[in-house]
Amino acid sequence: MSEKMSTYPIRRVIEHSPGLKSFYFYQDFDAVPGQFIELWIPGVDEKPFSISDLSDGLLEISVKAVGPFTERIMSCDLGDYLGVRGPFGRGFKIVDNALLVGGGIGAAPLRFLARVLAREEKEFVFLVGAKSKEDVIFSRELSKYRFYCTTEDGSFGRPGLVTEEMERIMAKDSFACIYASGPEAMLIRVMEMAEARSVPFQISFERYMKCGIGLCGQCCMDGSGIRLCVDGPVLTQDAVRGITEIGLPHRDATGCRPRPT
Amino acid sequence: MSEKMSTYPIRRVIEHSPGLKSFYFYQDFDAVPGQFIELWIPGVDEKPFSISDLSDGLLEISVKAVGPFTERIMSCDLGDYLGVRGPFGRGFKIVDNALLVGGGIGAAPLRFLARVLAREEKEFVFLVGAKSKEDVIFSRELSKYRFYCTTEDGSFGRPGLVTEEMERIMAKDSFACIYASGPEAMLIRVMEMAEARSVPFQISFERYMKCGIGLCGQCCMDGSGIRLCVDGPVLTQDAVRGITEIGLPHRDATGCRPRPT
Amino acid sequence: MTERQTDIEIEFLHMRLCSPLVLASGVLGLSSSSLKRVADAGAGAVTTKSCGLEPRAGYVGPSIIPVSHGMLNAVGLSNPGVKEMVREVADYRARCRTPIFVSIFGGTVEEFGDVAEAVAQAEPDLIELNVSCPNVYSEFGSPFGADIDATAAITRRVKQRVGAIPISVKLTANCLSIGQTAKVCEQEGADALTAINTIGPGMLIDLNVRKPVLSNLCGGLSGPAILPVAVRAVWEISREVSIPIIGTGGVTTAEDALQMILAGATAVGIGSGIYYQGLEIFDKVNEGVQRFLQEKGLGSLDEIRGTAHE
Amino acid sequence: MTERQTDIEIEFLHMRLCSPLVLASGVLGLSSSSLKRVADAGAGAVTTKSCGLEPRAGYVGPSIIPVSHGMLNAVGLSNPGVKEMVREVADYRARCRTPIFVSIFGGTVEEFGDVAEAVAQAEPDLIELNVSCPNVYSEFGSPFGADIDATAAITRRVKQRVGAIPISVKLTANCLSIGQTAKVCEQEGADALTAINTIGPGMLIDLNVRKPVLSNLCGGLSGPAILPVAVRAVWEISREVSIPIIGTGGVTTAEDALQMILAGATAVGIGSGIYYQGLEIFDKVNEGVQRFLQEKGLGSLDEIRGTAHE
Ligand SMILES: Cc1cc2nc3c(=O)[nH]c(=O)nc-3n(C[C@H](O)[C@H](O)[C@H](O)COP(=O)(O)OP(=O)(O)OC[C@H]3O[C@@H](n4cnc5c(N)ncnc54)[C@H](O)[C@@H]3O)c2cc1C
Ligand SMILES: Cc1cc2nc3c(=O)[nH]c(=O)nc-3n(C[C@H](O)[C@H](O)[C@H](O)COP(=O)(O)OP(=O)(O)OC[C@H]3O[C@@H](n4cnc5c(N)ncnc54)[C@H](O)[C@@H]3O)c2cc1C
Ligand SMILES: Cc1cc2nc3c(=O)[nH]c(=O)nc-3n(C[C@H](O)[C@H](O)[C@H](O)COP(=O)(O)O)c2cc1C
Ligand SMILES: Cc1cc2nc3c(=O)[nH]c(=O)nc-3n(C[C@H](O)[C@H](O)[C@H](O)COP(=O)(O)O)c2cc1C
Ligand code: FES
Ligand code: FES
Repeated sequence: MSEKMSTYPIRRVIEHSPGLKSFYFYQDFDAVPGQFIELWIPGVDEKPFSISDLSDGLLEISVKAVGPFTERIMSCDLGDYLGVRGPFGRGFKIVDNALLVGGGIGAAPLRFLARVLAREEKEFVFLVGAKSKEDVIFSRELSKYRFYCTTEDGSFGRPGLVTEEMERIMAKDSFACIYASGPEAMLIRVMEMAEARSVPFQISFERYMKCGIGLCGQCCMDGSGIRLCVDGPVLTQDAVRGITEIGLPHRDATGCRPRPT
Repeated sequence: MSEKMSTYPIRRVIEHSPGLKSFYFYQDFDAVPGQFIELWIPGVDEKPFSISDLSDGLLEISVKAVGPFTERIMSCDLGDYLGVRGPFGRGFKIVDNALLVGGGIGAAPLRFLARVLAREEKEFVFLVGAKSKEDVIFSRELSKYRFYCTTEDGSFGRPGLVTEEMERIMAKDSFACIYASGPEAMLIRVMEMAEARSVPFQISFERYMKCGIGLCGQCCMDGSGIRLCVDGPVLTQDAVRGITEIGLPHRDATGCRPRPT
Repeated sequence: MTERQTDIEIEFLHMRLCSPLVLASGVLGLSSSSLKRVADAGAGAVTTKSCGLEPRAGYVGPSIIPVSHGMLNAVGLSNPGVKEMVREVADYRARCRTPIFVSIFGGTVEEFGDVAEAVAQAEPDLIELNVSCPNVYSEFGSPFGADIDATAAITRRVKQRVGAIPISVKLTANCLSIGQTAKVCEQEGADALTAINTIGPGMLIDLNVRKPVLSNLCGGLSGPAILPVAVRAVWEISREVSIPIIGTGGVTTAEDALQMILAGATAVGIGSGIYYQGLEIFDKVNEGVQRFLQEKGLGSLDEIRGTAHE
Repeated sequence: MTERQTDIEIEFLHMRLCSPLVLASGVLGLSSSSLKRVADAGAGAVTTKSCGLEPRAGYVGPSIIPVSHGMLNAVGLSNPGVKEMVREVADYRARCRTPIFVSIFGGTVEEFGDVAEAVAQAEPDLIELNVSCPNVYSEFGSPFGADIDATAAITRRVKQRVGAIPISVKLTANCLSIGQTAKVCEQEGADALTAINTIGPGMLIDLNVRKPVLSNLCGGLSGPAILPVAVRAVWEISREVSIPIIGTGGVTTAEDALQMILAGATAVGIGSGIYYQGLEIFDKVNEGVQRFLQEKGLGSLDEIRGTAHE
């Protein structure tokens, strides 16, 4: 029934850095890492966000300000009621001995995953890449795990791209699964490396979404036509294989895919 | 969900005597004695009938032809689909050492009750009264029990009224409960005798019914306003006490109670 | 009778109702005893079954059937006629102080006036004009409620003939603009509006006998299925008028009732909900509304009525 | 792709559809891949999202929300525009043989004609005229579908401009007489009719923030709640016309689909049902219909179509 709209007051706000916050809500559903919710700012709009943690009914989402909606949410405060529908989609399946690769705010769903993996006493290595120190979230918490970080400007962790770090790590260790989430260019590189070494992957993708429940067709992927909101957002290589639009500009709210002019 | 309309083919028809038949349907609900169903003859009308037996999904209702609908049903045949909604209302509560008093077709719900009492190894005496031999149903089956019958014309059992027989029996034996169903004049006499001897009773009443589900108000009893289709048709003395219309002409389909002119 | 919570009391026209919940017309509204029972169950006011000049038996069965998410009904305006209804109302009055609204219908504007005048003898707290019954098409043509001019004419005529007794026009969502219709009713003197009647109509076909189940073939849809339509209707009406609205349609919970009030309803009608929740629905919804007000630190429903418009 | 059961094949206009089930417009209808996936899931034909002349982003969220017994939606006719749609249709055609119906809308009679002509280039199997979207009131006024003359004019104009491509007019139940509207469409040259679009509209109000949830405030009601209304609409239409009907609205089971067919539908639309049953709904309903025919010893749906009228 949580697919219906319910509003909850914000119970806690954490500012990771300017334009990067976590919001907490007590609510009544259960979810697995990789699933997402639709968040409604009353009178504004509704947008999808990954669950970055859920324990004892306390839901956390972590938002990076990138446009009107995410800017607006930065000014939401304790006690403000926001609408939550969800959880939606298929999340990550738990695998022992995994490599987690997150880019920027893409680390959010992997953070929830890491907590569940740790709780279930699975082995894993967590790589996070970001532009700069301010874009790295959860680093303190994640340092409890085997955690490596890269920043493009070298302000935190190793300088460079997360996929370079991934290359190094994969050269030494072997993994049963690669979990990844982040910008699509990064994901493409992750998939190449995984396939080159025949490591199975589970990757969380993003597309423009409206309904979140598999009706509007907004998030259907060219090729197989699967609905990312229902059949994803986490896809395995089998699911990815049928898709022809990876790396292309995403369809926008009209349903058009911006074409190269 | 059986309160919705479902149609079932007639599986068996038994003619007890002209204008007095039982019809059997396989269906998918469970019921207790005293409950009733609404029976739909497609294209004709829908009317309430007591359940005269229900075992292993085989529902039996027993109908006496008294007017257009009940005449029409006499011509229904094996395989004809009729609509059944139900079971509705509150039935009889099971009591050991009871006296069952049925008048005419009113014996129908008591027959189901007797079967359940016997199955649960309760003691009981079953009295049936009718105008004439042809109006006595189930006599062969009921003679397995402590069964007494009266007919007004003396063509079967003892001549006279069932309430006279009841008087005789109650003078000898004492009972923990009186169950009754039949013409209202008979029921009034039964209640008088029960109250005179302080024996609790459970009596099945009839009123004009439309919805069977407590909405239309057609079967509401003057005084307490209880809905016979939901709060009855079986009433205890407590329930009867609040009613002021017992023995009056029944409200008809318009909701009017015919007034003495 | 449960103890009334004073804070869910409302002011409706010049009455104080102990609860915003009103028994909707057509449900348990035939007799004084039945109406009293509903009042005792916690309704703030009760509405009778719609009555006309003469007794009507209505349609043969089935005339009321549950479908998956609502009810279909076509009882065919069965009613005991206005004379009998006046007696029942008098009897109710003698036994019960909860306000009673009498619903009426007519086949013509003049007949509406006649029935209203006859009913006025019983001095009901309100006369509700059922201009919106969808189930007597073959007899009366499409409901007056779909025709804004007819609705206006009936409102005016009844108002002329009943004097000081307040009237509410019961509107249908099956019209071009329920907001405009409401506005016209207000202009013609309606003291309140009731919205909505059943919608559709709808049909259920049995697959084995391949026939529509209702004897009238189709019937008005009520119950949970229609709640969103009713809330929207109340919202639209409340934007157009300042007279009170009895928001009716699909209410089965306190949340549903509160939606109606936020949309602008003063009172909330309950009909089919009695099937889904039993007569306890009145107590349950009253309690839920009370709890909501407490949790939000609100003193009365006045503080939130219509606030969804802001 | 599951093996098709030949006996639930239907003849629709001059097509043979492997199943009577048609994907309703607006659901999974934006792209060729999505439409192909629905065809592969067992639909007998698919309908695109309604497209207009230019791309439209539609309303901000929430634009589609489940309510207790149905869905409310006001997406605001978001669509990629007719040029893009023509490309998607061509791409679909190259990959899939299941018939494709293209739904269109316009702000004026002339615009309907323009969009239809543009769409005709893609040679769809049918053009569906969405004259009945209830959710763009502020922009387009009340839907054409509520106005019998406007509906007639659009039908005529489109028919003039698309030549041999069959057209179906998508009707709304929010009108005075859907039967009369249907009849007029048939007279103006419609080859088929689709009924119904969403009803209401409806509104959901959140109690905490005291605001309507949909960004458009209200939205059309679809899903199980509206099935009885849709069945009644199809029955009424089928009494008035002899062209085929795509009976749409609230279908989630084989029993629902069979009610539509008994009421007179040739094909059966499925939209919101995908939310309730997943994409498996097509296989499930196909199988249920097949089983029903077998149990009753019937060879095809032709033997029972419209028989509830007898
Ligand atoms: C499954 C999923 C999980 C996500 N998880 C997170 C998360 O945990 N944290 C986070 O900060 N962001 C997350 N996002 C992205 C987030 O939805 C967008 O950042 C947000 O919608 C941007 O809206 P805006 O108005 O601020 O920016 P805009 O200027 O409107 O857009 C900025 C970017 O966001 C994309 N976007 C805009 N609207 C939507 C939409 N309705 N659906 C999907 N993408 C959209 C645009 O295509 C563009 O790429 C997730 C997206 C998806 C699909
Ligand atoms: C709870 C209940 C259980 C019943 N059980 C049985 C039963 O097991 N066997 C049986 O033969 N009969 C039973 N009846 C009575 C049966 O419903 C009527 O005999 C039948 O409705 C008569 O319809 P008709 O058209 O044949 O006769 P009519 O000429 O219409 O009426 C004959 C009598 O039946 C009454 N009646 C008519 N319509 C209704 C109605 N809709 N609801 C209630 N009474 C009505 C009339 O008031 C009149 O007294 C029961 C009635 C009720 C209320
Ligand atoms: C069985 C039944 C009978 C009804 N009869 C009437 C009636 O006589 N007059 C009237 O104005 N409305 C009548 N209605 C409509 C209700 O008063 C109410 O407007 C409608 O059912 C929607 O509310 P609900 O969903 O709470 O039932 C009837 C409804 C039902 C279910
Ligand atoms: C999310 C959504 C979007 C819709 N968009 C359109 C549309 O663009 N054009 C149209 O003609 N109908 C549209 N409809 C209406 C459906 O085609 C269908 O007529 C209606 O939903 C009833 O069928 P259903 O109950 O099977 O969904 C839409 C319905 C939904 C739920
Ligand atoms: S967001 Fe609507 S189908 Fe996925
Ligand atoms: S028969 Fe309708 S209330 Fe009892």
